Amino acid sequence: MTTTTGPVATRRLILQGAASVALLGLGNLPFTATSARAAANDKYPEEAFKQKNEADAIKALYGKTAEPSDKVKLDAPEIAENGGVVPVSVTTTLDKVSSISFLVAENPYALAASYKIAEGTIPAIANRLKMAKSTKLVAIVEADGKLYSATKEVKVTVGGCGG
Amino acid sequence: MKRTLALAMLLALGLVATARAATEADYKAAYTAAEAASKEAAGLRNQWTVTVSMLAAARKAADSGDFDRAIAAAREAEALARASIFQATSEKEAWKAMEIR
Amino acid sequence: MKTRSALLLGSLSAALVALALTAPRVVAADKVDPVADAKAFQNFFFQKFPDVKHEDFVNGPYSMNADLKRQWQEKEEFPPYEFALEAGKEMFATPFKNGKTYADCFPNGGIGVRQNYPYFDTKEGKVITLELALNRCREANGEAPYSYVKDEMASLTAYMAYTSRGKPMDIKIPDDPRALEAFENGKRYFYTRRGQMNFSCASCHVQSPGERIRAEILAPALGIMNAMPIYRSEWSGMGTTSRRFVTCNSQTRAVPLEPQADEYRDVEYFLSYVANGLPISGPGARP
Amino acid sequence: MASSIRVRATSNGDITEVQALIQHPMDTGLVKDPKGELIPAHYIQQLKFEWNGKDVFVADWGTAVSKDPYVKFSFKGAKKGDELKISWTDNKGGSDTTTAKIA
Repeated sequence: MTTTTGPVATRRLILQGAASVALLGLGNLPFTATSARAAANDKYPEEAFKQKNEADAIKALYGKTAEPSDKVKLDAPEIAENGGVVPVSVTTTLDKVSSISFLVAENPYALAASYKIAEGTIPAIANRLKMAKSTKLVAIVEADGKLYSATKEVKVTVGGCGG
Repeated sequence: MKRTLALAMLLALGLVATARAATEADYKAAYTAAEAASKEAAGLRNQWTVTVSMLAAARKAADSGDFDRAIAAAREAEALARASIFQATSEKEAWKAMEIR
Repeated sequence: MKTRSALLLGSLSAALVALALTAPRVVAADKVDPVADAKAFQNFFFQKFPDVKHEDFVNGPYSMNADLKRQWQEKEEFPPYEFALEAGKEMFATPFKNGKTYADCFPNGGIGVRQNYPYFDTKEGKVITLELALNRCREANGEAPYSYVKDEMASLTAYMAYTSRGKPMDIKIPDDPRALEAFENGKRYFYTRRGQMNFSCASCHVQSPGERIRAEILAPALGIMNAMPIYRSEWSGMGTTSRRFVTCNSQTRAVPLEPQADEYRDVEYFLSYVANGLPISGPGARP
Repeated sequence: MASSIRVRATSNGDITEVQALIQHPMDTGLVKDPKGELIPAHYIQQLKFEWNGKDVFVADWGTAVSKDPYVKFSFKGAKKGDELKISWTDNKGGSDTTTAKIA
């Protein structure tokens, strides 16, 4: 595998990096503008997804802190069969649920996914997330304006005998 | 006196040259031996990935003129190739020990 | 220097021990008897894992660990190989430039026949795997062959496996000395240690199925071919039998052979034959 | 080209269970390709499920959602034969939409 080391590659890398960041930013500007006209809470929580750790992400997303509650059932494997595809699901008996989010503490960016639950939609979600390494997994449920959470430890390592 | 001095100098220069050339020749010898062993292992269809990468490391070190490292790498490659040849020949019969009967 | 001599010493002593062990039995095992081998192979796993249902062995690691099985069942609701399956179905229906399709190359139009592959071709005197037959069909119809380790071949074999799901593996060994030799060659490859790790397929899949190799649970060798091709989360993509053999080799630091090499086709022949009677479960989803 | 969204919506009684699998690389922007260069971030940011003109379910996704993402939820009120509209947009401005009948 020939890697083009030296100044040329690094310059291209920086340019590429800059381009994609600009794109990200640009891509969102009009997006947020258009969606501003749509229902207010439809806005893509850009800021929250940029936060590195879990506490900042929750604050950016909801602006308040959560308290653990056994009414939030978080289901995830004890040892993930593969860090790239970890089946995670949550159900809750709380009512008037308006939002559910999943945060993977040890990931480069803690917030993984956030869902808006409309009136009449059952507060139970299953999805498949990526986990960089063994981590704390947090599910947040916003019910009737208050935040409730459940956490679970998930072990993640690579497989096989290495080669 | 001057003549002997010149002679001594010439000799010393020759020695140094041969010393440097010797390592390149040593490298070539060590590399060909390693390559022969690796070819034999490949012939037995039992080559190891580490033999191949060690041979490449030897070539790379030689290209950059570091013959000491190149010789060490070539010797390591040969040892690995020999081990894989030994594995192939001993497994010709040894596999039966694991067979489910 | 120290590690190398230790390695030589280690393999020397291992060889001596092995030689001592095989000496008495070498005389007994010269005639190749696939039927007895298959019975012994299946009984080994049935006795080692008495509470695993026989047909469950084809689910590999998931037959060995309940937590992993739950993760798998959740994935099976909408499996990641769904796209490969649909691509395979579409490719199967699209005619080649000369108007023919894969259906013209296979018995029963290629539907529900996967359980008979690989088979031994008495004319050519060698094992023909499903992947080899597919590429031969393409070449016979003027199309370029697919790579054995890439997605197109995996999609085709995924669709053909899907059409055979549940049918018992049904591999035949014709009464032909070359077929018996191919079976024996496959068996020898399966049990031979290779690579600097000095592992054979059996070191992992016979001696320690159900145990962890870092994050993964090792699958039992019985029925391991029944789930091919597999979608592996680790590759986040499809993998044919060839890709699995090649990657297993390089993990034990053995230089892989070319896909569809004799040894690979013969070991697939051996492993499929000894799993006769167990259902086809491909395409499979694996860690 | 076949849609990138596979949906299965089944209703029993008043509850409709929806499962969706979407074909998308979901690149995080942190992974290098074999030549050692960073693969730029390319991931679905928002996925909407609309029934009868109303968004019943909106997913905001980050880079930690798996490749070929999958999601399952259920909601009340719909009945067999109703139509469900599903659409996503990603950070590169890509998008796709499809409709599915509730079985």
